[in-house]
Parts: sequence; C-alpha cells; structure tokens
Amino acid sequence: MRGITKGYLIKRLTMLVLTVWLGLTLMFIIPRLAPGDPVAAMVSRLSAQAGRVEQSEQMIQAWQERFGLDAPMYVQYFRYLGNSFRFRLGYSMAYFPTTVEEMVMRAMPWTLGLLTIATLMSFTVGIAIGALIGWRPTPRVVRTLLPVSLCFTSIPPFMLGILLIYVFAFGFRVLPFAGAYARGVSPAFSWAFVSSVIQHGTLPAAAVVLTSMGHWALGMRAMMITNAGEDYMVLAQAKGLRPGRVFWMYGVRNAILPQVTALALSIGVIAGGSIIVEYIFTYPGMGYLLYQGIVNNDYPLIQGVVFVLICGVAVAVFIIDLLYPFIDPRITYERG
Amino acid sequence: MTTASEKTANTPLLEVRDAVKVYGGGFLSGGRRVHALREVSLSLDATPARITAVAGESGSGKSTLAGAVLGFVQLDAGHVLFEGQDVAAMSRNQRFNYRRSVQAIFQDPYAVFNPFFHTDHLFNLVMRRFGIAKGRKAARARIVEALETVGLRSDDVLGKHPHQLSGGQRQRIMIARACMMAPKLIVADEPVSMVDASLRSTILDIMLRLRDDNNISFLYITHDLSTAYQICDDIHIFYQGAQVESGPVDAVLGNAKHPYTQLLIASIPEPDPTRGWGTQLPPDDENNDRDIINGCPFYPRCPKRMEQCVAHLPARVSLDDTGHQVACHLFVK
Amino acid sequence: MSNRTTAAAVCEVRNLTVHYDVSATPVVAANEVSFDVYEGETLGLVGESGCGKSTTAMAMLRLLQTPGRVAGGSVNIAGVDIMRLRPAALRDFRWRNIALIPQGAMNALNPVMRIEKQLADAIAAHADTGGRQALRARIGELLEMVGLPADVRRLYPHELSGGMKQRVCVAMAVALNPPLVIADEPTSALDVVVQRLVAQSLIRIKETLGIAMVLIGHDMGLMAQLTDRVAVMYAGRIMEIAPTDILFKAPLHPYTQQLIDSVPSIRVKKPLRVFPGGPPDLRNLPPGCPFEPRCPKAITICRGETPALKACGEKQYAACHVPNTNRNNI
Amino acid sequence: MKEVDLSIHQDTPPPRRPRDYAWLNGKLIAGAALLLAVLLFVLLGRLFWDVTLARVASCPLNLPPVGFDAPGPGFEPSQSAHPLGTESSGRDMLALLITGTPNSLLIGIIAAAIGIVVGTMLGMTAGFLGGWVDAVIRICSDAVITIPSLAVLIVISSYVSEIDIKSMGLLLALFAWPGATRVIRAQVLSLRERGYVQMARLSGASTPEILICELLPNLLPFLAATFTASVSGNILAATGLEALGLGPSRVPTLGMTIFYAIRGAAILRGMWWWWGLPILMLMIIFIGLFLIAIGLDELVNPRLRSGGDA
Repeated sequence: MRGITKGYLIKRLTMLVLTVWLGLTLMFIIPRLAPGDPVAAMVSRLSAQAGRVEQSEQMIQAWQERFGLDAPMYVQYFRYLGNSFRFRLGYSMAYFPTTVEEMVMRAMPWTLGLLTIATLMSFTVGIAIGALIGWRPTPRVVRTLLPVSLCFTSIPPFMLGILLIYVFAFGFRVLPFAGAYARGVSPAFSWAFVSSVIQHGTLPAAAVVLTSMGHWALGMRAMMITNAGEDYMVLAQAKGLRPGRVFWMYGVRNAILPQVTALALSIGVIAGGSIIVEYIFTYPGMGYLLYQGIVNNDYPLIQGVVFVLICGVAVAVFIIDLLYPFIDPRITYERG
Repeated sequence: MTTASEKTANTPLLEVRDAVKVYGGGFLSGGRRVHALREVSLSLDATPARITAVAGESGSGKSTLAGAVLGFVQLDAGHVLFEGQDVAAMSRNQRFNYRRSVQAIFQDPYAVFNPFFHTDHLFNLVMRRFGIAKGRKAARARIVEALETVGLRSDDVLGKHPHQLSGGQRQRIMIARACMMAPKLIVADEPVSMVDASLRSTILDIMLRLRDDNNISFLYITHDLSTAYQICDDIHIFYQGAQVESGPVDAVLGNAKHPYTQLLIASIPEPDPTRGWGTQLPPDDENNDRDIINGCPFYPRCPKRMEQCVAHLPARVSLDDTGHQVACHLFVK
Repeated sequence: MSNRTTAAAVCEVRNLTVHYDVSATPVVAANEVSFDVYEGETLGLVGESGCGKSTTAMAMLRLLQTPGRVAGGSVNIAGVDIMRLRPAALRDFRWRNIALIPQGAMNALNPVMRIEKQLADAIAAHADTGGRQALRARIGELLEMVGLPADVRRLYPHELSGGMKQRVCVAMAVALNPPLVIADEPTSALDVVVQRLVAQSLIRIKETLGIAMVLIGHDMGLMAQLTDRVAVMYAGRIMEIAPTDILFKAPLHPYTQQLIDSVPSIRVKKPLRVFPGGPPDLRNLPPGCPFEPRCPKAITICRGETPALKACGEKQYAACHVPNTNRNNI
Repeated sequence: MKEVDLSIHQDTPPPRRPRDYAWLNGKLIAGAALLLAVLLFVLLGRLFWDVTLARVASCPLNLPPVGFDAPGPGFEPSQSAHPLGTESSGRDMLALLITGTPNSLLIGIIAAAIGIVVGTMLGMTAGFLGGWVDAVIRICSDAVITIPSLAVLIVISSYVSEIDIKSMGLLLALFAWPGATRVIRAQVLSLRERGYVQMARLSGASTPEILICELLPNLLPFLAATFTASVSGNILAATGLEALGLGPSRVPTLGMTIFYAIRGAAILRGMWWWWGLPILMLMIIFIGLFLIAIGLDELVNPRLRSGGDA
C-alpha cells in the first residue's frame, strides 16, 4: 500500500472540517459573550451610520438577516453555518454596500502570494542552513559562519519589519515602505508592474523569512545530529557512497520529516505573524484589511477575514498532511 | 504437612483460565488484529514452590500473559485467579494482599529505575505503602538484609543513582526489592536476556535459591529454552498466543512432540562444534503473515501440516500422566 | 571445518589500538589487537559487553565516530593498509574490499528508500551497473542468494520482518563480492528460529562465494556453529585465539573456559556455575592481567604483569600466565 | 569535559550524568543573565526614576535621547532630564520602559503559566489514560493549534472595549495550552511504558500518584522548555495585539508604545527612539528567553551539544 489510504484521507478530512467548524463556532460565540450585548450595540451604531448611508434600511435588514437576531439561538447558529459554508460573509459596515467576500477576494491574492513565497523560502533556506550546520563533514568555516544568518531568530517579524523600513525605506531609500505596488503602475502582466510588486514585497517577505528560518534551521540541525548516530547512516558510509549522496538521501531525507510536521503545526502562527507584518507595511492583504476592520469597528469585516484565514490555514495544513505520506512511506502503512 | 497448608495446597497459587486477549482492530486504531492470547490456561501450585517457564518467540503472547498476571493487561475473556480470587474482581483488601504477594522482575534492569531518584526510592516506595518495617532503622535493616540475599553490599548500591551501577547490580537490586516483600510469586519477565553470560548464571542461581530457601514460586517468561531447561520445573511453549505444548520441563524439552517445539529446539546453536545444527531447516519466516484465526497458528510454517489444521485450533491432549500436554492434530485421537 | 595451512591472509590486523577520548587519559577500548583472517574462513570475535569486539570491527572499517579514534596499528586488506587511505580512496575501497553486516537489523536500512534502491546504491557507487536491466537482474540474484523472493526489492524496510531485513543486509554486503565481510552481531536481535535462517544464508554465501568473514558475537553456541577460528576478547585485548574445534575442546584461557561453561545446555542438566564479578570497567583496569580479579587460577605474577599473546600449541594462542595445559590432550 | 554517548560503538554506555553540568550550559546562563538585567533595570528604575513621567503630557514633546541630534528641523535638542527622550504625547521614554516592560512580561507569564498547568493536566491525562480520552484531547489540541490564534484573539479584543493586564493574560491563555498538551502527551506516552511506572504500580501506587511522583519530576526539563517557549510566544502575541491598538490602554505596555509610534508616523519622522527603544527592550527579552529555551533543549537532549558545533 503506497501513498494515501482511504482511512488516512478520512482522518485528515475530518480534521479539516473540525478545525473550520471550531473556528466558525468561536466566531459565532464571541460576539454573544462580549459584555454589553455588542450585537445590539452594533445595530445601534448601524442605525447611527444609516443617516449617512442611502440604502440604510437594506443594510440593517441584511445585517439582521445574516445574524437572524430574533430567531432562537440554534436557528441563528445553523443559518450562520450555512451562510459561511456558502461563503456569504455579509456586508462591510464601513464600505457598504461592498460585501465582505468582495473585499476579502481582493486582498487574498496578495496575502496568499506573500505568505506562500515567504514561508517556502524560510523553510527551504532554514532547512538548508540547519542541514549544513548539523552535518559533520561541512567545513568548519561554513559551520561557524552560517549560524550568523540566524541572528534574527526569535525576534517577532513585525519588529524586524519596522527596523527594515527604517533602514532600507527611510534611511537608504532603496526600497518602498508601503503598499504592494507603486501608485503609477496599473495592475497588468507587465515588467513595470511585476518589478514593482517584487520591490514592494521584498521587505515584508524579508521580515518573515529572516525571523522564522532560524526555527527550521535549529530543528533540522537537531535532527541531523540525531540521525548521524543511526545505523543506516553508518551503513551508508560503510558502503562507500559519495558524501553528497549520504547527505541528501540518508541524512536530509530523513531529518526533514519532523520539520514538515512542525511546518503544518506552525502555519497558524506564521499566518498570525504576517497579519501584523502587513499592517506595518500597509500591504493590501488580509492583515491590512483586518486592521481596517479594527479601526472602523467593522465587525462583519473582521469576522469574515478571520474566517477566511482559519479556512486558509486549515487547507494549507490539509495539503501538507496529504503530501506527507509521499515523503514518509511509513505513515499510512498498515499490515493486512 | 499441616492442615493449613493442605488447604492452600488444594487451591492453586495462580490459575489462568481460558485467557483471551486481542490487540488492534478497533475503530480508531485500525490495522490488523493480533491474537496475543488464545484461550490460555495454566496453574501454579502453592507448595512446594516451583519455577514455571512460559517460553516462546517474540509475538508469542508470553509478555501479555505476564502483564495479565500482574494486572497490567485487561483480558478480553477468561480469568486470572490468585489464590482462588479473580484478580479483576478483587476487593481493596484482597488487592492489597495480591500486590504484596505477586512481584516482578523485568527484562531491562535500567528502565525500572526512575532516573530522577536514588536507588533507595524503589525500596522506600514499598516500605511506605506496605508498612513492611516500623521506623527508619528497621526499614534500613530490612533493606540491607534483602540486598545480602542477592549478594550485594548496601554501601555499594544505596544512595546512588541508577546510572552509577552496573547492569548486574541493577538487576539484583530488583530481585532484592521483590524479595523484601516476601512474595509468594515472582513474575520474571526475561530477567537474563539483557545481561552478560557471567551475570546470567548469578541471577538464575538467585532464583533457584529463592525457590528452595524462601519458597517463592516463579513464572519465568523467556525466549531461551536452554535456561528454562536448566532451572525450571514446568514449561509452557507458546506460539502466537496459543499454548502448543506444556508439562514438566524434562518431558517437554527432552521428548518434544509438537512440531514447533521440535523446530525451536533444533534451532538452538549448540556450543559444541562437533554437534551440527541438524538437517531440519526451518521454513521461511515471511510465509507467516497469514493470520490463522480459527486453526492452528503454526499451520503456515508446520512441516507436518494437515487439512484439519486450518479448520480449528487443536485441543490440548494429555500424552501421559505427568502432565505433558500437546495441542496438535497429530495427537488428537 | 577445514584446517587451512596454506591459505593466504585476506586481512592482517596488527597492533590495532583504539582510544576513546572521554577524559584526560583516554579509555583504551582495543589494545594492541592483532590477528589474521584467511581466505574463505570465518573468524569469530567473541566476548562480553565492553570487551572491544564491536570497536575493533568498526576500527577495521575506519568507521569509528568521535570520541573514538584509532591510536595505532594497521589493518591490511588485500595488501592495502586501510588506515593510510585518503578519503576518496577509502570511499572507493570500502564495500569493494570490506563490507559490513550491521548490528541493528531493525534500523540499518534507510526507512525512506526502497530495498532495490539501497542495494543499487552500494553497487552504483563502485561499479558500472551495466544498465537498468542488468542492475535489476543482479539485485534479484542477490536477494535469491539469501532466500528472499525477488519482489522484496519493491518494498520499504518497514514492510519487512526483522529476519528479512537482516538478510537484505547480507545480500547487500556481498553485492560486490568483497574478499572480507564483517558481520557485527548479525542475529543478536532475532528470534532463535529466524536466527537460524539468517545463519543459514550466511553459511550459504560463504560457501558459494568463498568470502572471508569476521563474525562478532557473544553467543558461544553461534560461534561453535558458524566459525572456523575464534578470537576471545576481554577488556580490549585478545585473550585466546584458536581453531573453533580446538578452542571448544581444550580452551587454554580460564576466561574462555568460563565463557563456554556459562552457556546453558538444552541436553544435559548441570549445576549452575556462578562466576564472580562482572565485565571490566575500561576506565579503571587493574594492573597486570585484566581478567585477574575474576580468575580462579590467578597467581602473584598475574597481578603485576600483563601476559602477552603467545603460541601454546599448534595454531592456538593464549594470553595467560597459567594456561590450562592439563586439558590440552589432543 | 565533554559528554559523549559512546553506546553506539562501545559495548557498554558510560554513565551519563545530565544533572552534573546542568548549570554549566552557556546558553542557559547567557539567557538568564539577559532576563536578569531586564528585571534589574525595571527594579532600579522604579526606585530611582519618576515613573509618573509615563503619563501623557508630563514632559516636553519629541525630545531625542541625550547625545543624539534631532532628526530634523522642528525638533528641540535633547534634555538631560529625559535621557532617553520623549514622544509626541509628552511621555518620558525611560519612564515608559520602566513601567511598560513588567506589564508586557506579566501578560506573557500569566498566559504561559495557565497554559502550562492546563496543558500538563490534559497531556498527562491523554498520555496516561489513552483510548477515547486521548483521542478527544489530541484532536482538540491539534485543531486549536491549527487555528491562527492571533486572528481569533483580534476578534475577541475588537469586541472588548477595555482590558487590563490580567484579563489580557487570561485571554491569551485560551490558546496557550495545546502546545504544552502536545509536548507532555508525547513525553508521557514514551515514559509510561518505562519499567519504573510498572514498578510503582507493583508497589501499589495509584495512577495519580504515579503521574505526580514518578512522571512529573522527569517531565520538569520539558516543562521548563515549554514554559519558556510559551512565555515568548505569548509576549509576541500580546505585543502583536497591542501594536494593532487592541491591548490595555490605561497602563503602558511596550506593544502599545509601538502602536502609538506607528500611529504617530515615528518611522517617517525619524523618531527612532520612540519605536526603537521598546523594540530593543523586547528583543532583549526574546533573545534571553530564546537562549534559555535552546539551553534547556540541549539539557534534555545531550547529543545536540557534542554534535554540530564540536
């Protein structure tokens, strides 16, 4: 039996659904537990705003329909679950009549792009550094110099972000400090746009990569050292294999397995960290959208963004889980 | 023999009745079911103390049986009776008595020590709970005495961390701890499989002395038929959870009837270059992942297998009046 | 068991000394170990834990890991001193000339590689594989030689039983037909029936390929069945070395005697013989003969002078001041 | 002396004494020293500095620290009365650091302490009992780990208009337990098969006794490492929330200072001391905690020490 078995798939899918459901339920409970009935407060704030907004009636109706405030709690709950699964997240309060889905869809690509690239980069670079430090035959010079690259480990990414802005955007003025692309450039598949996106993405990505790669490096180093004592490593050397082959196929290949598990576990934290990085860089992704929601007390927006974040992280973890059996043949193995 | 001991002589010290244990196959764990014990029955008499071996390879269920006797493993069916009392349904008092009367020695003489504490911890734990001696001095004297029984000087081992002791010292401390409680039964789970040859005879010798001098019975769990032959009175051969042959050790090992017992004996390398390994070649081991549920578990590897062997598990048949029993269709009349 | 008189030595170990640098004064794990392995013979290296047998084996392959290091001596295999080889030459030399059957069958195979790939690895590192077809055929041949079906090559290690894994290791060791194979306790973790199967495949490859073997172990029974000569080690030294039949019939060294006597028999009941003391503490060895504290025959000289390994009869050598000559009635 | 594991190539492993040099671990000492310095700074500061200067409009505005030039026109020169400068609402930076640091630390410690206690209890229960209890606890903790906790905390904080230090710690503790649960469960799973657990059982010990008297002492290094990591993670989450303006606003915290700095465009105005000093303080704390965490890691797993850097 190779690859993914049915049982494994069912287990991971259950986990995915459970995580999303847990997140949704939290989103449902939190406003109802908040002191001073914030839902009522929200409605009153809504009515106050209605003076300025033309379709106020419609908005309040839509709001009440979404939350079904007069219906019994369980009806409210199931209606809410149903709406969420159909990706109906309601209207933004600050930018009525824009729906939250629209705003999220506009912000999502930026976050998705930035986060995916930054995470993959920090993971691969961190793994490479850790593998080299934990490998005995690596030249001593390299093993002494490489750890220097880990000096930002343990610093929160957004703090490094501030430093980077100060040094590169404010001090040397070599890179832009805000936004996802320059104001004059229109989004199109042109060199001007792409280079602008890369320029704007460099600092936020660097803030995430530099602060997180150390964790992968340390984990990898530990596993490489533990691995070096395994019998199959000794046998690989006895076989007279080239050092490169022993390093990759016997060392790295085995030491990477726990790191992948760790990656799945920490995606939530990485996503959380990048929210604040986006806010620092006014990067037009989910994090910045969330900040706008906070500033405007735009509760539907906040909840919508967080719901999508939870789904995104759950799906990312699910994908890693699905890939795992391909790198570790033991995982779905059952006899009989 | 007095009347009191006559009464205990009638009830066996330990009796295992139709014990069944199946691992795996649950809803969440999935995987294949492993029959660790298939209707196992055995009994140990109270007097005189005897050493009874349970021998088999890995996966034979011998350690599961030890766990069941010690109360670590819950049986799926069947009973473990200690002095006539079902271990699973004991009152508080009976359980206290049972804990005190049934002790154990394990395979790994390092793991049984909590690395956080001195060796004394092991003794203190028992002292406190069972109130074996009153006061510090009496307790200390009791410990020293127990250590002397196994040939250790208390100054050498007390107040030390386990890693400061040799494997032989550790294993002997374990025996001393068991002795101190004056148990009636010691379950010895592979006590010599991780020690060197020279220590092996020391530990086996202590077991023999405890049987003869202190009247302690042993359930000796082992994969090594030779040591069983040397020190045991009775033996039960296990294969994949089933008792294939049992009886007095001379009969079972000297005149083995079950094809599996014969195979085991033939596979032992003799320390004598002039005596070859014999011609009976064991069948290959990878043919054996077929799990026989109803029939004889040895069927896939058996050189003498027959049609009826797959159909149902052979009952144990007594071969003579010494208690030599074999579970094989070759002997079913 | 043939007594070779004219056979050439495949491997000459001379004064091999291994130090473990764990304190100011190094622990000597192997002390001036010298022996020959002749063409096609199996030499047993036997002793209790801490006697230096595995250390010697690893030193012969130059696979000692820090803090262990070879402090002196040479290991000549096929006329080349392995201790003098440069890294690239050493890599090339290994497996082609000296292969290893490792101790931990459970963990000796890379868990994420198919058996086929791991076998191919060893071949491709040293020889022209002759294309995919030839390589596959060769792997099938090797597996068959140790009694495994050819489709085992498609499996991962966790899909094999312990005995099968160990036989894969045996097949791997002989892939390049090396003159010498070191088997480091190849059956110590296996059940007795499976041990017999693995031993059988060892015997078979030895007979068909004529490969010389150094068999490390602690089980005197296995030594009696599998070896042509046996070297008994204690506290990093060779105590006795002799052809197997002679060693078992008339051991010269009291330690060898004890080792043989401590094996329980399944045919004859004999009273247990308890020997005092445990394995030696290498950090704190007594002066003189290291076995002296446990020796029933020790005399004054044993406490002061370490006996050298010397000939005490044809092909039999012992390091003892008072070898057991009265039993030597052959 | 270097501790090495000989067991692979020598037949008998030499005695290992992890406790003998526990306190000789350089990283552990360096980390502890950093944290101690932070504590000392706070304590001495409270004694010798007027902390009421942390209030709004208690000082002149936008003063650079002593010894530094003003970043541009429109700034007053530095004053010796405010050695670390002041910010745009007239608060003294030194006073802010002295009052804000312990608040930030406290939030992290409260959350981590609750998380570790709950996590240990759940992890022990799961690991020792096994079966469906274990399954439920494991699945729940895995699900909570997967959820981006900071995002949920943002939702909660956005509904809460005002929060104090303790409530903030409690809030963070909601998501602080699964990590500890996971670590402890894994450890208990491996420890419960040890002979000494069976030995204690044979000696008549009950399950709670075994958990507390036999297992807990051996879990201490793991608990210490998890606790340190958790304090660090919770301070990070807290500063994140504060930097978004969602933290306690009545008492100064380091994160809140960063929030005000960002809102006051301190970066573009060149007022590096406004955001730089709280970040520096937090970095010292994070690096200290990090060093302790990897020091403890090496204690638990001695092989790491002799390996790579040797």
